[in-house]
Amino acid sequence: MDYVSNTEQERQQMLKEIGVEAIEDIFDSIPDEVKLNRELDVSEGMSELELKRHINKIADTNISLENYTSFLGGGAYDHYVPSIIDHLISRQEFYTAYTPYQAELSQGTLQVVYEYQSMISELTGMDVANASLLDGSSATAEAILMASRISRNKKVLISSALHPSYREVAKTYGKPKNLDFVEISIEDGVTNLEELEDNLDNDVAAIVVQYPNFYGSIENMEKIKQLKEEYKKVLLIVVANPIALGLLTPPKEFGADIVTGEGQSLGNTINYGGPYLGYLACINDRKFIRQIPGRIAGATVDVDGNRGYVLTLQTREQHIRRERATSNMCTNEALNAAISTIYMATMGKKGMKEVAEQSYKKAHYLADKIDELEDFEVVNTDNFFHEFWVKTKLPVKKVLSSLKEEKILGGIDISRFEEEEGILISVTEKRTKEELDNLVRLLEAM
Amino acid sequence: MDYVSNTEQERQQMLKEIGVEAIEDIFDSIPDEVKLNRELDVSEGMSELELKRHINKIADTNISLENYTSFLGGGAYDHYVPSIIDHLISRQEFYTAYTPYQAELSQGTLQVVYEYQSMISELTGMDVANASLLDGSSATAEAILMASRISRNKKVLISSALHPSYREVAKTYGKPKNLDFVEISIEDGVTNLEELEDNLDNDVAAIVVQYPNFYGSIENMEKIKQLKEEYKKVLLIVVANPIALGLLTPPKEFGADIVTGEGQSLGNTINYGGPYLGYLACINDRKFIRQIPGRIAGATVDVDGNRGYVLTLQTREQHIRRERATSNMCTNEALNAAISTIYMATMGKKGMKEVAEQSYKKAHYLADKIDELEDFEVVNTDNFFHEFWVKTKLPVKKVLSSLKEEKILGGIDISRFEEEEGILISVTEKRTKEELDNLVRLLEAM
Amino acid sequence: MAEKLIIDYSSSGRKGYSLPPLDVPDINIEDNLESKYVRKDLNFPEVSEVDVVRHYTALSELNYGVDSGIYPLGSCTMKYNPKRNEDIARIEKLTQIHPYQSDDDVQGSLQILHELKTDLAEISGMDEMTLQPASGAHGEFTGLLIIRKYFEDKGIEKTKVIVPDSAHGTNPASAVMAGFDIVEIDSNEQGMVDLEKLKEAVDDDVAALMLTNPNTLGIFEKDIKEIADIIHDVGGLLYYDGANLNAVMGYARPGDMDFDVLHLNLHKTFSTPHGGGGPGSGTVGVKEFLKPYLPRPLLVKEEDKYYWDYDRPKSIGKVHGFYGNYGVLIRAYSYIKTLGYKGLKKTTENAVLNANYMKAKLKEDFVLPYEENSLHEFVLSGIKQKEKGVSTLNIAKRLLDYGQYAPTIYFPLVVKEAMMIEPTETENIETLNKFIDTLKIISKEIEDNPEIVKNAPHNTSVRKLDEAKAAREPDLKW
Amino acid sequence: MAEKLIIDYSSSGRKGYSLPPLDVPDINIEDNLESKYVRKDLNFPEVSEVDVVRHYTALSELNYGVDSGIYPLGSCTMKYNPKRNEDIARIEKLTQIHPYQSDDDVQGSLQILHELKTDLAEISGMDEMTLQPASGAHGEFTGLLIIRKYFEDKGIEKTKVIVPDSAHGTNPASAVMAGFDIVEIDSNEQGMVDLEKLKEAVDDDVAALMLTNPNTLGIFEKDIKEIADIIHDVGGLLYYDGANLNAVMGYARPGDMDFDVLHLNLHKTFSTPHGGGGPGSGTVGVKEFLKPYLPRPLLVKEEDKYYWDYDRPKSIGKVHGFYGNYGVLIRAYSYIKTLGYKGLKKTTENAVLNANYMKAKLKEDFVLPYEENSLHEFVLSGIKQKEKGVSTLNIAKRLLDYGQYAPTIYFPLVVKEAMMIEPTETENIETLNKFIDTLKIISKEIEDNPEIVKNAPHNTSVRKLDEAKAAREPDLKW
Ligand SMILES: Cc1ncc(COP(=O)(O)O)c(C=O)c1O
Ligand SMILES: Cc1ncc(COP(=O)(O)O)c(C=O)c1O
Repeated sequence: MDYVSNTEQERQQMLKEIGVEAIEDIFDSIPDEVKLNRELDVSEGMSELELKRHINKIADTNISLENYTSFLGGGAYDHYVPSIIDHLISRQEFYTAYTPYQAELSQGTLQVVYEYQSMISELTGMDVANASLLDGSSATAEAILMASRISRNKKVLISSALHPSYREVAKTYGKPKNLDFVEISIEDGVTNLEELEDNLDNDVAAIVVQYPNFYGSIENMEKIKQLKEEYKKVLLIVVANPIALGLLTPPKEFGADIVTGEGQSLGNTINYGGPYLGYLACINDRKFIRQIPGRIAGATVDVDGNRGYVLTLQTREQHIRRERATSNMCTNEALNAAISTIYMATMGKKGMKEVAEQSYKKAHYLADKIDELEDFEVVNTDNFFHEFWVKTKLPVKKVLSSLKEEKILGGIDISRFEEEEGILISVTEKRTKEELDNLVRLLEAM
Repeated sequence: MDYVSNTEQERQQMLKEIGVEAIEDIFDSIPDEVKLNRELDVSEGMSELELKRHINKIADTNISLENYTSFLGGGAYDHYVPSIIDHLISRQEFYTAYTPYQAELSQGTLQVVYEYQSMISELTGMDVANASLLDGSSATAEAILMASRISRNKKVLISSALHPSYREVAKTYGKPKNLDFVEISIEDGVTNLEELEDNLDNDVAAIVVQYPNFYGSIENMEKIKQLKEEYKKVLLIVVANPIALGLLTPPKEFGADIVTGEGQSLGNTINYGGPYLGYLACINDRKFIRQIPGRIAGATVDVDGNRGYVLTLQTREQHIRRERATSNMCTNEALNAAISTIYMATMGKKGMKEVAEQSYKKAHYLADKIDELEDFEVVNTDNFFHEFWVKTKLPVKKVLSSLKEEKILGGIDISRFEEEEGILISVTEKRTKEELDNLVRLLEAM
Repeated sequence: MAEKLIIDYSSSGRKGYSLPPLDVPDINIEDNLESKYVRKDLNFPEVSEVDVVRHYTALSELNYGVDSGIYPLGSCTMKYNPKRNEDIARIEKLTQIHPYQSDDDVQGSLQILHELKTDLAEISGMDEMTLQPASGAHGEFTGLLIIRKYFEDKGIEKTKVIVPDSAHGTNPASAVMAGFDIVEIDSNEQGMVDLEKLKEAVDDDVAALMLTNPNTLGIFEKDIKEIADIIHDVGGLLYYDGANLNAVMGYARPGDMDFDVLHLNLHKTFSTPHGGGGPGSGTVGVKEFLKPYLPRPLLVKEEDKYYWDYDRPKSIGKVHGFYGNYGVLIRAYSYIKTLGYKGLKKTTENAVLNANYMKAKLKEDFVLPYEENSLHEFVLSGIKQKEKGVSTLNIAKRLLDYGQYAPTIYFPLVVKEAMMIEPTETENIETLNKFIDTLKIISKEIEDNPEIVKNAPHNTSVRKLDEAKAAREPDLKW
Repeated sequence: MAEKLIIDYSSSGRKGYSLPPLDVPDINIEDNLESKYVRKDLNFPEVSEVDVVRHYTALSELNYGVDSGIYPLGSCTMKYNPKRNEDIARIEKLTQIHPYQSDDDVQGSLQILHELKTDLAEISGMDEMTLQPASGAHGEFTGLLIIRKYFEDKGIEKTKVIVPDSAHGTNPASAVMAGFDIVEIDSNEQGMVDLEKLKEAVDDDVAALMLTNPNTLGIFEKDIKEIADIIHDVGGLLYYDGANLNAVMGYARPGDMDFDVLHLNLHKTFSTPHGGGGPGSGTVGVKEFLKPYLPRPLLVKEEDKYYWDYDRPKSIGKVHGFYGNYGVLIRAYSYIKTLGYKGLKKTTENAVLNANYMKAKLKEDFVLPYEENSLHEFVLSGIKQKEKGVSTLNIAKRLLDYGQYAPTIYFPLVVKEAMMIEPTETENIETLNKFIDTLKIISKEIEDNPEIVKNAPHNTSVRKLDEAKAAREPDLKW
């Protein structure tokens, strides 16, 4: 099976027009020494029916959230995704389109990006947002690079309560630029602010904290704001879960200069980690806007004075500025941004709040119950959003594997990141009281 | 949860415009004596998430063809449905549209119907087809009523090898018109043509045979044609499986005046029996065309001379002719007809043939193997298309229930129709050799 | 804009499908099958998958759906079709089941169907329902056959069905198919059944009166109890055409109005998509005494087990090859479960509110032939505009130019130049205002520049189509 | 035609979502959370489900997708996106898995990913692949970090990356992000790497040369082996930008051309949809000696078990939070399994055939700056038309008026008034002819009536947009 339309006869006709005898002739420009003189060692093609059977059979060996109750989070959250989203982004006009190079025939995509930027700005409290980056981790890395360019500094104070993978990606990105990452340790599940203070000086490019942080805790943002404000050049980067911002005060109010993070929780399916989308927003300052990585859509008018949308401020970008671009970003996560746009529009003012509040209340209900159990202790009982850190005297691996036998994915074994121990439990609005009580019952019985 | 857009404030504003105080006031025109003075005894509404969980839980108790191998047919066939069909008919412009009353804003639907009529005509060999009827059984009934109106006769010779449910529906429809159904018995899985001949006279409105018939057999169509031609007024109605017509000679060549049947096999999912679609096609004769039930689309031109499509010959229909209409047909099975249109276009000249041939070959492979088994005998070994009648000394119910334990739906227990005994086994191109061999192995071991 | 026919994309040798290779030993079919049964050729398109996708995508763009905007077809209840219902109707465990699987195999589906019919019976006030009829008209036919069979069973001969002049065309057509003669009665000045005329028309031959309530003018027949008595007094039955149930859910039930038989159009009130003309579902409800006559099989629940009961000796027989339009029924179930009793009532309230709001706003510009309280829909007359030489048809076509669908026109027949408007509850005040404003603009155009309306539509993919030519020179296939 | 913003549909109190009621005991959040952390308000739209559906449906109608027609963007490989791949990427057993489930839980998905990377390695001639990069540029960055790390590990200092002037902007941008200095070299008269200039540019500081082959003019760098030798001789490495792999599948492999590192754009060659600008996938392949430096974790198969290997001390580290754009990878897998080795080769053949056919037909009307054999794409110049005062931008906009998308314009930079045309294999001779004819019509319009071209587009939902104003007075949110 292939997707070639032309028939043999049509091919012959075309070859004649071109003036060659056979298709192979056109490939004559490839020297023999690099020509492949065998068939590719790839399997035979399949009909659609065989393909579906083949893949379904493989897929069936997965254990999936369809029939397992999940308490896994750690940057990928199992929130409810309204039906209409997939119906809308399945319109071919959206999902098969390219980057809107011809704005006049791409107003759909462009307006969606503009709406996305508007809602991300509102949610974070910031003034300007871009059209998306590749994921939360790389967006964090890009934000750090951006901060370093703006402040012309290389030292980055990064909270150890920032997602371990985000820290790793940030370092991968920062290394070629000789960024100097200072990891601020954690205490009781939050960043040690004394240590932060000790390391602060005017050589610091940025402070990077997560809100809520990797362990689910809400940092002392007010204190961070105070610290930051003592040093004019230091930027504050807040990596925020946008769902939490339905309930929590926007980072802007705590002095954030750049807010970034993972947009998955806004309507994107869990999908084993991708495609997700990184969002990035900053304050309204020319120095900042000129340094934003990635695409930005803006409103303008056409020759008749009618409103329309275009990609704008492109002189930051690689296709114009090449080696002087703010980033190499080209393809981003436009369809995921469209998903998040439709999600935010559907949930709206009330729904964004309700999702956050329900997640909060259910998580706290569960944490309180678990904290009462003898063998378990919640590290951050009070100050978490919808994810919390449980320590236990029992072997974590055994706890989680017994739960799996009961069709429960009980949380993340924190030791997988080789820094701390315990279980990271995440609760979204999808979890029912019955599921929470069941988990408590099982833990109690261990 | 509901789908009402207006807010309470908007409702108040509207009430003011109307000039009433409360919504209830508008319902004052309903006399108290018939007003419901309690709430409906229907459950509380559900959010989308609850709904999906609720229904999935119920659905999980079904045994489905997803993981059972099915040899069930009997008018509902498990052919392969190409992916693109659902993508295309899921475009809201198709599936949420009404009957194309405003032709100028419904050219999509209308052209699809025109293409459907064209391909149904070609497939059956007939000259004119309508836009669809409710299903195969009611289409057969409508064809019989149509034949009776044309011939002005009441006697209908109906083959007992016509699907039992179709015969029942035909009688339900025929009774108020005092049609006189004479059932012609079967012999070796085909219609007893001597008996047919004996009953033929000039009072007969129509002969009704199925092609292939309920037992899968291909009737002696040539003989039927000869018999029919001896009586000028007698019409021949052929109820045909359109998939079979990819391989079999079109009924027109055997003298059919009306060809009708079930269109499900053309790309419609099995869906527990509906929605399916009845198709109906006839010869190009004014007397016939004037008597066609249901809608018909036709090509015409607009005021600028450009080609376009409309519903036409509407003076046959209920909304114009009311009690003098050819039928009460209003809503038909337009979306299913669209599915079948896309199916026929996708399969095309070669695919229609290949599906039919593969089904034929696989069915014959299986029948030959089963016929070799000691306890089983195929009634119609040679002359069937893709479905055959197996008799067995073993208790049919036990045979089928043991197969079910092996995740096989082994066929239809013919005794459910209270006429004959045995198993009706259907094989489509989807069944693999492995599945066929496995069935044989299991039957052999019984 | 025009899109050619799929056959015109054909190119010999192109393929749009793929099948697994034949895995049983190949045979020469003509060795088995006499060659006269082997088809010689099939002139079908030969196109690629891309061709098919692009062609039908292009055709879809020539259409207008509910997601495109308001669809105010009176009597058609073109409400929003919830996307979640589409998802649910595609759950494989629900769709991948064969109608001849045993009842044990499909208890889940039978539970859904049983809960659905129980809810529908409660909503309409009936005692039992069949899910078999596949459309409203099919439901009417089924209902009338039940009436016929009932009288036959009782040994009573009845030949006539009374139908008001405002009735939908399917009513008389169905009654004729069920073997009855039609007696049409005129409406009174308020657009309702004229009790005097009804009394005159009624005699012992009357098997049934068919009524929709509110009627096709959107007006509730307030004398319904008296009407029922008149019919019942001569031993006749009352048939309810459920096309307008959206006007009364939670407020009144046909069963309580003494209707004996009814059908419900699930593709109207219960939000299942119209699909460009179908599929629908016209489930039929009856009062207890008519239960024996329902089509077979009937879905029965016994001690938490569901099964199809075929042993129904008095049944009219089957009206559908299987059990009805199952996929449509699943969607209706999903809708009712979503709304619950509160949502159903709110639906009706807002359908009625929206219609009355539009009526209040539009009656200045168009003649409102019946001032009566109307519920979920109302009928305007274009006679004033007709005086300027502009017909209701012209107005309808002009609406298309403004990117909005037109109301039902020239129905009911009792209103000249009728425009029958039913907004449904899923429209909001802005979309209503937009439609109202557009009609007002057109009304103004008729004053100032009637030609632009008379020659409409101008902006559609084709302009006004020649229907006479289509009928005179039928071109029904390529 | 214009569609207002979603916020402009907002009406206080409207709701488009539904959630189950809270089933745990309710608490007052402010009892737990200091009030300074509790958000005071959120100015988000308040709209109904119907509003959302209609709004985004309306927006979609202002867009053009591959199913709308030809999309001849050079370098972008806008081929048909098979619908079956969309279905497969939505199988719940594949999508409803969490990235922190144990490897044991997700052996099925890991098998798919492993088979995919094995196939991609075979197609491109590399020894090992990482699936982590989420776009082409991300792949370039990853590849260059690998090169950097390799030299670091070997203790060799290298600072420069050579990039031809015809290279895509991401090439130099990625190299700079990876900490290198850029040396740009001019192409020769045939549009290929100028060997003399290359030799001049090369020295011991050169870490890598980045090349795409065929290059952005669609021309195969026939001296590739010599180029490789020049680079390898100074200890540098060869980087292959895989954006143009559609030109050579089954005919030649970058690995056999002595490239050491490459990325593949699965959203080009392997048919995954572009989504209006993403998501994509830029999987990176390397030769054996670079394997230790690949991002961690690396997918490994051991005795029929698949697992993520994190224990990779020489790795550059992670470049993605999880494992890459899994949903895109699933689609690419589905595509490769569908085509098989024969289909892949046929794909390339027809992509090349289509491009050469168009080139043959269009070179009469437009200047063809490089006569060389080109493969899957070619670049025309609008300089002749420019003399009449009509720019390539004008021509592009005029194409939109004819309902077709425009080619890539003003790229590569080496061609003045460039139009870079890549039809892909999924177009057929009719759609090619239609596009060719349209360009010929426009070419004629430029002779006869250049104004109509200069003022294009005329038929789109908005006309030519003022980009300068957009940049001068940024309006980036509502
Ligand atoms: C009042 C009324 N009765 C009956 C019908 C017939 O219903 P259906 O189209 O489902 O056959 C309709 C549908 O238009 C109607 O409006
Ligand atoms: C030649 C070339 N290289 C690199 C890229 C960058 O790929 P991506 O957009 O996936 O980042 C592109 C895409 O346009 C390209 O055409």
